[in-house]
Amino acid sequence: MRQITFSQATLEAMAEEMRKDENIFVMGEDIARQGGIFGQFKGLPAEFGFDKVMDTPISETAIIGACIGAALAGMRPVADMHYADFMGVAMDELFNQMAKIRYMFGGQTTVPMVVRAPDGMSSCAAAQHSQSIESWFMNIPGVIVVTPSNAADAKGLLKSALRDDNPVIYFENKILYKEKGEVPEGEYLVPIGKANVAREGTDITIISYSIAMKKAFETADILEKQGIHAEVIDLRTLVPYDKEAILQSVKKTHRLAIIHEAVKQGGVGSEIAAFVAENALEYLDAPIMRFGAPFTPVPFSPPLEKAYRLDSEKIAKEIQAKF
Amino acid sequence: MRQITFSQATLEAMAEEMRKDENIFVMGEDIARQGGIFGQFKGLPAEFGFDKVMDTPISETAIIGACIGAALAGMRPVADMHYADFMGVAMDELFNQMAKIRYMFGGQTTVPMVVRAPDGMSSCAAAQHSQSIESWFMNIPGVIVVTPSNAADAKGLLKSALRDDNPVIYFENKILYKEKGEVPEGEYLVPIGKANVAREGTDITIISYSIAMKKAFETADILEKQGIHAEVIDLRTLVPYDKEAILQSVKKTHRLAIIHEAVKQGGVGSEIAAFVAENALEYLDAPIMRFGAPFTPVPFSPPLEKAYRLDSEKIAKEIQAKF
Amino acid sequence: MESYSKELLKTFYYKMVKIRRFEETVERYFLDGEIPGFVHLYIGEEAIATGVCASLTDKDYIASTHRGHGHTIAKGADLNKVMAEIFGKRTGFCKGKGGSMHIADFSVGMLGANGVVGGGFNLATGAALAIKKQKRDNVSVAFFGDGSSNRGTFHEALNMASVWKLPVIYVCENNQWASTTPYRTTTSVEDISLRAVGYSMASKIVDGNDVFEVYEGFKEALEYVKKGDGPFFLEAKTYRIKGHFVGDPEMYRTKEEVQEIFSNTDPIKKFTEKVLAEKLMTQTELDEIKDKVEKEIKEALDFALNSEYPDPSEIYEDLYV
Amino acid sequence: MESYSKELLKTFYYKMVKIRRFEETVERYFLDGEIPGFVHLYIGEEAIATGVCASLTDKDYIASTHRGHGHTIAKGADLNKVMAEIFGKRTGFCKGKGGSMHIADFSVGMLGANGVVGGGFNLATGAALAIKKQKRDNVSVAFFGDGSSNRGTFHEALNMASVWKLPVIYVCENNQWASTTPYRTTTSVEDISLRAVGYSMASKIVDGNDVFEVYEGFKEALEYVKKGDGPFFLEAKTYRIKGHFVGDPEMYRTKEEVQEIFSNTDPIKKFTEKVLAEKLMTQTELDEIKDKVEKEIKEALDFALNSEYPDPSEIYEDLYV
Ligand SMILES: Cc1ncc(C[n+]2csc(CCOP(=O)(O)OP(=O)(O)O)c2C)c(N)n1
Ligand SMILES: Cc1ncc(C[n+]2csc(CCOP(=O)(O)OP(=O)(O)O)c2C)c(N)n1
Ligand SMILES: [Mg+2]
Ligand SMILES: [Mg+2]
Repeated sequence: MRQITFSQATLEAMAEEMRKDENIFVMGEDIARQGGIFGQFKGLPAEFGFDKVMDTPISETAIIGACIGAALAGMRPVADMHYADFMGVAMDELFNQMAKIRYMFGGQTTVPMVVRAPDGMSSCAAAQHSQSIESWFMNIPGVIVVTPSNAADAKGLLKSALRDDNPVIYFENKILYKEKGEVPEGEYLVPIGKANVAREGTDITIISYSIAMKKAFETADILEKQGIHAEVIDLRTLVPYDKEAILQSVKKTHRLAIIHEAVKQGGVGSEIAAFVAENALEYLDAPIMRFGAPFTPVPFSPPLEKAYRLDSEKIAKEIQAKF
Repeated sequence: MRQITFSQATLEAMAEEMRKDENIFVMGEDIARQGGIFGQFKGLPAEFGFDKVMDTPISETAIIGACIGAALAGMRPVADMHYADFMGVAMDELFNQMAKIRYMFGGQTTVPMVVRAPDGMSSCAAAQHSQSIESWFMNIPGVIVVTPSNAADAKGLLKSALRDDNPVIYFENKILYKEKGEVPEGEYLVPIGKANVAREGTDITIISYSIAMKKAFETADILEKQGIHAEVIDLRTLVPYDKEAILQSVKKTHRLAIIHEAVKQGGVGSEIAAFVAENALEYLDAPIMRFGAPFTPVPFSPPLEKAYRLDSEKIAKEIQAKF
Repeated sequence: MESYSKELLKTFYYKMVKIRRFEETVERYFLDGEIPGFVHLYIGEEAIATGVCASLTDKDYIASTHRGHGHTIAKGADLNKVMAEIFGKRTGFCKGKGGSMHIADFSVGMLGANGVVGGGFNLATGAALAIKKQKRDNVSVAFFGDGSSNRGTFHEALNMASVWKLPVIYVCENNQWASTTPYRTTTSVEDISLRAVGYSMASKIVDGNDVFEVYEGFKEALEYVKKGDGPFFLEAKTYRIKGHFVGDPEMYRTKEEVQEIFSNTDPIKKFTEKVLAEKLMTQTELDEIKDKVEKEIKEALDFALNSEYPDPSEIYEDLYV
Repeated sequence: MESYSKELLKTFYYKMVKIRRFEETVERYFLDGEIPGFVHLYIGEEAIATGVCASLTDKDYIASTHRGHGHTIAKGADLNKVMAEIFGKRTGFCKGKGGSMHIADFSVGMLGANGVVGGGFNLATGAALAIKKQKRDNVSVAFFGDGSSNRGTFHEALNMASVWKLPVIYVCENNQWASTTPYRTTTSVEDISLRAVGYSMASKIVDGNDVFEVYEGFKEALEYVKKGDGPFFLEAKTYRIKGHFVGDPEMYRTKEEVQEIFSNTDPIKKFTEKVLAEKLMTQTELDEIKDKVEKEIKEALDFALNSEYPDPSEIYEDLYV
């Protein structure tokens, strides 16, 4: 199959869906003239015009708020957040309006919109341009949260998101944009809410998503050499997360590790670990292990940033120590 | 000892600290003329003047942002958030500025301020005036988070917060305001970061904080009648949380339940459960149990709101079923 | 004045009295403990929603505030379902999930009250963006209070609407108070509409207690906006007669002060005096309308009182599609 | 012109050249891959920070932006530590934790660059509130870009400062661009300072490429603010000569266009021509300053290059007190 980048995969998903549904449009800062700061919108205005691909003022509350209003009035807006770090600016719109409108109005309406949020560490972008804040949204009923880890999922999940009648937050990792992968042409949907058993194994379940899937695979490779066969699960969707897939795997492997780039404390790993400790504790042969960032903001300087990152050697070593 | 309300206890803490430290002042909506929507600032302007107790515009970003700026310039500001639900409006200020300033500037400065956030369900205040969002802040390095559950702690933790050189978020539950309790006069500090073993027991550890401590006690009472002696721990501080106290108790009781009013998924219980599953799994004789709100916004109508609340009978029953 | 059709005059009176009587009823039942939560009354401000909505159709949108009953009724929402929602009944617009602060009727373009002050600016702006994209001949209206004009959302919405020339009208209900705070102590400008200058936006000030002035002002706004020249800012000066919410002890002002003001600003009194003096309507016509309203209110109340509460299991419905 | 002391003239030139040469150096080392992260250069806008900071002391505060090197240097921060920070070294102001976007020197009242556009408005306002409470005779300054004036924080800060009559000066660096977007396509007003009207705030527009005009304008602002009459809005018109960040492909404009504009706006050229023509300074004096700057830059560079990176264990330091 042809290989395209994660970024191209998102472009393909957008273009295909926009051709089919004239209600879709996208707005954000520097996405039209420039094509998005990571090139993820490049060429879109050429096909769809500046009316469907709109450069906005630096006004995140208006970007999200107006997308909600447009969704209520029949459109399917897509908002680009520039950096996930800026979601805090529009947090009220995201959690008090977007997430709650359908419920608090008793199901009278839907809010079909997609919030695209480039996240994660890139290269020394420091504390305010490197964050992964997906776990907050696990605690906010009313939104769907997806976190593609590769080009194919980037396309399939974005297409599903664009067709979903619920508000969807689409966290796209900045480093992944440039990663190539096999991506099916045309109609290719990855269902929301289903995890992907990315590698089968018998000895431990490693759960991850987004960029950290790389670390999950690396860790599995290292463990494999030591005779430990890890099953690697890509959550793909965080809200709702695939409880069945997790339980099934843990009941098979009797061990669990969760890996994500976000801060470990209060991260997605906490919810997954808690869920398993609640529902499959008796199957566990070893402590659950969480791997995530230290409890500090992301530091700037290269050696600090490097030390802040997940290290699969270290992860594998810690896992192995529990065998 | 004399009994005063939680609300009076916070007032006492404020007044005592303001008398000692002229750098403390407080700002928020309707706190001066009205004394705070829950009366929690009543009488403060009479003693300290409208210069120290300031009514602000409806501008949450300016309230938090200006408090940060004032803190950088040598003051010790206190911000009242009106309702914790409105923290989303100032989320960028809270997590990208307040929480990060000290770290990203390499420790050059401190941001000594207190954010007071009345939270929780009151009586049919519906989706945007009933929330408990403390768990988000467990994932945000750089803030201290305290959650008093009674009048004495309300005073002692607020005094500690007002003296702390770190930014502190002080979640004060709306229903607790009116609850009376014994509160020491004068100098009374509850240390930040230390949990309180509120009731000793041997058979299960019940961890809670804030308003849900009531449910924890109720649950313990019910269990007691069935011969189950529960140890009840009040976390008091969520960031940093008292890991030692938790481990010590779980190692003794071999069972763990966590109860909070906030949404269960992605709540504080997730972090606590995960922490124990990581560090004391081998001590556990039963699955960890989390009790929290269902995964929906808070509904308005009385029977819905009632069903949404924690129910100690049900909690006790579920716990007992695992014995 | 002769240019007003009898029908329109009747509508003005009907809507204003309907809102007034609705609010008085809500107040009573709230004080009796039969309505849960908070309620913020629109009493004294009826001329604004009435004068504005008289020119709107169901295809036009409004975004409302925490003080949303008047907007909802003026926009044409079914009174029974409004009342039932406020009582928390399953037959209400939101099936009891929303209540007073989250009343909405999407079928008539009423996009919802909002518990977050200043939450509606951007929603209305976005609805106007949709209208423009759909090339429809409609408009979107954001009702907002003086206090909310200090929120950042005000600024971001108005700038965006102006830049994109959106068909949205921002209607400021300057009732002089933001909760317990006189607006000028926290708002840095006397006429909030002056802020329109910063967005190159057209604006106008009207007497918000005079339904005719509101109606004319809004029609001007509507014509302007429909030309495609961009948004419009209409400031309606009024006064908050009741406490901020039902139960507000109102320590910050005296009853006398308020009554004195109300005697000069009551929009219904103003209207009645005018139409009678100028012989545009007869007392009988007014009374007939009043009776009709009385019946509707009674019916709505019966409907609400006799409706069932939602079943606890309904908590889990209506979250995701 | 004669009213300018030789010392002040020298300061103007010294600061502007120092910033220019600093930025050129940073650009070179960034392109060489020796500076990590992002850098946003202040080239072409030197007259603003220089003209403003000339009237400030270490007890006055400034809040800066993502484009903060110029402000930091103008405020008097030690060049070595600025450079070291941008290189990510332990000897930098933030011990390598911040970098270009988070450069700060609290010892001279520089409250930090900010990676969040519009993040500084409220911080500067709060610092002014502190000054007022402490009854000090100081001021606070918020530097901000044209693009950031569309953030809600702009609105909330300016309203609050006006209501409380705070000693804060909002200095708009209108460089015509917000990243890839010409400001007028997303900003609904030609002169951003017009927005001051909405806050009953005094304002003034100056040529931001003329250090004398900036200096005079800011002095006027300072005097106004120190009287206690409230905040001031100073708009300095300038032009962003370089790409938004180093490495920006600048697809949205031509090099020629920019060069043409720069030949008329370069604040250093403007200054030099003026002082030489009016014989306020000699070429020798200018050259001496240039040499001094060259030495300082070299020293700062040596300092940065020879400094150590922080140790990985330092991640855990400086979070909590
Ligand atoms: C973001 C936010 N901040 C504060 C509040 C609390 N609050 C509710 S109504 C109100 C006053 C609103 O004043 P105004 O906008 O003038 O509307 P009015 O009540 O006068 O109609 C306040 C402060 C809120 N609901 N949302
Ligand atoms: C809240 C927020 N939104 C978006 C960005 C991304 N961003 C960084 S600089 C910039 C343009 C800023 O323009 P302006 O305020 O005019 O300052 P200039 O770069 O021209 O100095 C943008 C959009 C950001 N850093 N923060
Ligand atoms: Mg008002
Ligand atoms: Mg600019």
